[in-house]
Amino acid sequence: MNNPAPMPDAATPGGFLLVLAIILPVIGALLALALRGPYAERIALVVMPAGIAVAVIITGEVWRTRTVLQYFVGGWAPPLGIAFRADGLSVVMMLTSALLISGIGLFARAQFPSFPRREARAPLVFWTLLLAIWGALNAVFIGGDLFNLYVALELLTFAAVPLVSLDGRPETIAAALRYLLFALLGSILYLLGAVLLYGAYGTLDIIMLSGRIRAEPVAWAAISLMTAGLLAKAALYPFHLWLPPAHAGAPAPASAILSGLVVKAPFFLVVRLWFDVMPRMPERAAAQVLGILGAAAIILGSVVALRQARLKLLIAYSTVAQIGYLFLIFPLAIRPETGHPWSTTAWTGGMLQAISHAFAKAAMFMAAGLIAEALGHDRVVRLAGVGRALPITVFAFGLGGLSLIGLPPSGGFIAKAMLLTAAVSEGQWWWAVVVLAGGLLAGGYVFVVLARALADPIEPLRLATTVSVSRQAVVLTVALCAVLLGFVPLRPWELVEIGRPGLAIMGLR
Amino acid sequence: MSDFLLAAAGFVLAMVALGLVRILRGSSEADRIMAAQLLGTGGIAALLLLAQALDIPAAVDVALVLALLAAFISAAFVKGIALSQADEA
Amino acid sequence: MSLALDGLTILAVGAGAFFFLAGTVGLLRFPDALSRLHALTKADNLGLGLIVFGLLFQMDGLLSALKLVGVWLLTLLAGATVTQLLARTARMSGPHE
Amino acid sequence: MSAATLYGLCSAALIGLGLFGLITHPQALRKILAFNLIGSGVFLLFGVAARRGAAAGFGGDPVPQALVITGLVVAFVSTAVAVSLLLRLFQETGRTTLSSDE
Amino acid sequence: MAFDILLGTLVLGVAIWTVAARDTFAAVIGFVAFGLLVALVWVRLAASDVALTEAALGSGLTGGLLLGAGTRLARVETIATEKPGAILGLSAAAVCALISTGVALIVFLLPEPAPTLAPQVAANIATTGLENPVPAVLMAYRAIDTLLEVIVLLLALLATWSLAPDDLWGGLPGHHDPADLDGVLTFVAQLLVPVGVLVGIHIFWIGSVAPGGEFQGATILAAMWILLSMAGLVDMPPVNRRWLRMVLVAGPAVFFAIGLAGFAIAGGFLAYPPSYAKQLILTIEIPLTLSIAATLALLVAGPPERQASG
Repeated sequence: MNNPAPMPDAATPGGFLLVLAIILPVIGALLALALRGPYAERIALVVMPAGIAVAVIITGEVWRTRTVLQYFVGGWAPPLGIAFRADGLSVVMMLTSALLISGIGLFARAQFPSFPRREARAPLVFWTLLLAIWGALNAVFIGGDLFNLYVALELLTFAAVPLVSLDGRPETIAAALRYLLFALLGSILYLLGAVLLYGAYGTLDIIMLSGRIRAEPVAWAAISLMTAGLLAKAALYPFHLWLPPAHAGAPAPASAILSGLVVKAPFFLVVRLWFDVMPRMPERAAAQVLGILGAAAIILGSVVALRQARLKLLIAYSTVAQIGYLFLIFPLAIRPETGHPWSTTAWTGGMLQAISHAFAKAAMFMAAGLIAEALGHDRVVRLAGVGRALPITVFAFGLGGLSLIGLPPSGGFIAKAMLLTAAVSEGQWWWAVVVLAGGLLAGGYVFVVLARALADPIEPLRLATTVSVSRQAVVLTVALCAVLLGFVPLRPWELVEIGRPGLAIMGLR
Repeated sequence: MSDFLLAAAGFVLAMVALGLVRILRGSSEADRIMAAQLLGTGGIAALLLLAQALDIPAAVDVALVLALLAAFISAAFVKGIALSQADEA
Repeated sequence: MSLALDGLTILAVGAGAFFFLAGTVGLLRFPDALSRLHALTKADNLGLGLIVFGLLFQMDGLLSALKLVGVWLLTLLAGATVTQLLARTARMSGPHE
Repeated sequence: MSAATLYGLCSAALIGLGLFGLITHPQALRKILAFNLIGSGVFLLFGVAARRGAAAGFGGDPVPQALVITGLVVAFVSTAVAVSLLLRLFQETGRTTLSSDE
Repeated sequence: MAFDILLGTLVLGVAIWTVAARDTFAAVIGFVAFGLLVALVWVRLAASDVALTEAALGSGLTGGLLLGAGTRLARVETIATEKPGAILGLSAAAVCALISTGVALIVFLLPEPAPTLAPQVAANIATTGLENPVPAVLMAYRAIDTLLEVIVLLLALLATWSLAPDDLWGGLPGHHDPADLDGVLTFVAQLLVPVGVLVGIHIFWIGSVAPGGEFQGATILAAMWILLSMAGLVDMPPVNRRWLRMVLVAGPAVFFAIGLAGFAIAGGFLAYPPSYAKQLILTIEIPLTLSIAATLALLVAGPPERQASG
C-alpha cells in the first residue's frame, strides 16, 4: 500500500449512500413510533435487507475506488458544514452491524412479537430502539465532525439504556441508571475535549484537525479527556463496573446488541482520535498506558468471569475481558518512526477482534437467552443435561467460545494470532504473555459452561418451555459468522487500510 | 448613563450575594426559598439594567423568559409541596 | 429633555437599588420567618418595580416598554405564589428558630 | 485578563466541582445535579471560545453558540431520563442511591 | 470587569452550595439559582440566543423537573446515607483539582487571536435567508446535528415511557388532581398560560432576525402545558394515542421530507435553494417547535402511571 490514496476534496459520487445508511434506520424508527404497535416489527424487517444492501453497496464502492467515500451534508463543506466519510474501517464496522442487527432481529421475533390491533410496551420499545441503535452506530462509523459524533454518541446512549431495563425488574433499573450516569460522564468529558480543540484550532472536522493539530498541551489535554470519556463508555478497566449488571440484566437479544456492537462504537472513536485526528502525534508512553489498561481488563475480566454463578453474568464479564484485547492495538500498531500503523498486523488483528467478538458474543448471549428460557434459570451449576435438550444452541455457544479463547477455526483465533505475531515482532513480548493468559482463562470459563451443559443430569431435565429450532438456527448462523472469519488470510487486509494513507497526506498539506 | 446603570446592576447583584449568605447559613427550608426568590428578582433586575447599559435588547427577552419560568417554577414548587403533604397524610 | 429623562431614570433606579439593600438587610436581620418574608416582599415588588419604572424613560418603543412592565408583573406573580405558600407553611409550623 | 478568560477560569472550576460531586455523592439525584454543573462548565467553555472568536460584526462566533444550544437540549434530556429512572427505582425499592446493589 | 468578577464569584458560590449542601432539597434550590446566574453570564458573553435557552431550558424546565423530583425524594434523602470514605473523598478531590487546574491553564494557553468561523458564517448567511447567525448554523450549516438531536429527544421520551409497567402501557403519565378552582395553582395557570403562550410564540417567531428560535419557544410552550396539567385544568394524553404520536413525529418527519427533497431541488440532503431557503426553514421550524414542545412536556410528565379511563 505504497501508493497513497488521496483524500477527496469534495463530495464523492456515491456519497449520498452515506446519508441513506443513517437515515434509513432512523426513519424506520420514526415510522415505528408513529404507526404504533403492530407495525414496528414489520418496519424493522423491511429496513433490515435494505440496510444490508446499503452497507454492501458502500463497501463495494469503497473497495472499487480504493478511496474514502465522502459527503458534505447540505452542500456545506467543513469547517462550516459537516462531512460524512466512509473509509475501510467504517465499512467493515457498518457491514458487521448490518448483518448482526439483522440476525439479532430475526432471533428477537419470537421474544418481542407484535400483537395485531394492540400496542404492547416491550415490542414497540425493542424494535424502535433496534433501528435507532443501527442509525446511531452508522452515524458513529461515518461521522467526520467531532460534535456530530457527540450527537451520534448520545443517540446511541438513549437507544441503548432503555434496553437494559426493558423487563422492568428493579435491579435492571438500577443497572440502567448506573449505565446512564457512566455514559453521560463519558459524553461530557468527550465534549470538553472537543471544545478545547475548537478553541485552539477553530474546527471540529477530523481531517482539518489532523492538518492543524500540533503536539502541544492543548491537544494533549483534549485528547486525554476525550479518550477518558470514551473509555468510560467502552467499559475498559477501571471503568468496567457498570457493564456486567447492565448487559446481563437486559433481555438476551438486547444483551447481544449491547455487548456485540454498542461498546465497539466508543472504541472506534478512540481509534479515530489516536490514528486520524493526530496521525503523527501518538506517543509510545501514552499508548502503553492504554495497553496496560487493556491487559488489566483481559486478566481481571476473565478471572471474575470464571467465578460467576450465572451464565449471563459470566458472558458479560467475558465482554470486559474481550474489550481489553482491542486496546492492545495501541501499543502494538503505533510506530512513530515508520508511520502507517494501519499496515501492521496488529491493526488488522484488532479490527478482526472487534468484529469476530461482535458475532461470537452476540451468539453466546442469544444462546444463553434460549437456555434461560428453556430451563427457567441460568445458573451454571444447574446446566446439566441442557446439551442434550438444546444441542444446536449449546453447539453455537461452543463455537462462539472458540473465538473468545482464540482457537481455530475462528475469527478470534486469527485476531489473537495477529496480536501475538505483532507483539513478538515488535519486541513487546509482555503483551504476548497477556494474550496467551487471557486465552487460557477464557478456555477455563467456556469449559466450565460446556462441561456442565454436556454432563448427564442427576434427575431428568424438565424444560420450562420448548425452544423452536428456527431460533436456534439463527444463533448457530451468527456463531458460524465468527467461525467463518477464521478463514481470512493471516496478514494485513487492504480493506481496513483504505483511506488511511490519504489521511497522512492531508496532514502534511 | 451606561456606567450608572452598570453600577446599579452590580450593586443589586452584590445585595443578592449578601442575601445568599442567608442560604449558606441555612436555617429553615422557608429561608432558602426566600433567598432563592430574592436572587431571582435581583438577577432579573440586574439583567434589565445590563440590557440598557450595554444596549442588548435581547437581554430583555431573556429577563422576560426568566420571569415567566420563575412563575412556572414556583407553581411546580407549590404542586410538589401539595403532593408530598398528600403523601404524608 | 433627555437630560430630564436621564435624571428621572437615575432617581428611580437608585431608589430601586435602595429597596434591594433594605430587603437584604431585612433578610439578614429580622428574627422570624414571617417578618423576613415581609421584608423580602417589599424588596421584590418595590425594588424591581422602581428599576423598571426608571428604565421606562429610556425606552423608545411601546413594545419594549410593555415587555419591561410584563417582566415586573410576572415576577410579582411568581413572588406572590411562593409567598402565599410560605406564609401558610410558616404559620403552620409556628415562629420557631 | 479579559472577561472571557475570567469566565473560562470559572468554568474550569465548575467542571472540577461537578466532577467531585458526581464521584463522591452516593445519592443519585445529587449525582444528576453534579452532572449538570459539569455540563454548565463545559458549555461555558464553548461560550468563552465563541466570545474570543468575535468577528465579522458578531459579538461571538455563532458556531460554538449554536453547539451549546444543542448541548443544553441534550443535557436536559439526560436529566429527564435519569430522573425518571431514579423515581422508578425509588417506587420499586425505596432506594435513592446506587452504592449498595449486588 | 468588576461586575464580571462579582458575577463569576456568585456563580461559583452557588455551585459550591449545590455540591456541598447537606440535604438534597437545598441542593436543588441552589441549582435553580445557579441556572439563573448562568443565564446572566451568557448575556455577558454576548450569546443572547444561548442565554434564552439557558433561561428557558437549563434553569427553568430543568429546575421545575428537579424541584418536583426533589420534593418527592426529600423525605428519604434528608436522612444521611452512607458517607464516602475519607480516602475516596481526598483522592477524588485531588483528581478534580488537577483537572480544574489543567483546564484553567489551557484557557490561558488558547491562541491569540482566537480561531473563529464567524467570517465564514457571515459570508454565507445570505444564502440561508436568515439574519440571526445562530439559527443559520442550527438549521442550515449543521442541520444534521439538529435533526439527529430531535431524534435524541424522541428516544429519550421512549426511554421514559419504557419504564411503565406493562399493564399501564397506553395509560396516562404522572399524577392528576382535579382542578381546585379557588386554588393558587389554578389562579397562576389561568393568568400565566395566555401570557406564556404569547411569549413562546414571540420568541420562536423573532428567531430568524433576533435571538430566539424553535428550542427556546418550544420550551416555553412545554412549560405552559405542564403548568395547565399541574393545575388540573388539562390532563396529559394517553401515550398510545394516534394524534399524539403524529404530533411528536411531525417535526422530524417534515425535516426529513424537506431534507430529502433537497436531493431533487438543491443537489443534496438538507440543502436549500437560496431563493426560498427561508421559507423552507420556516416550514420545518413550525412543526418542529410543536413536536419539541410536546416531547419536552411529556418528558417532564414521566412514564404512564394511571389507566386510561374509557
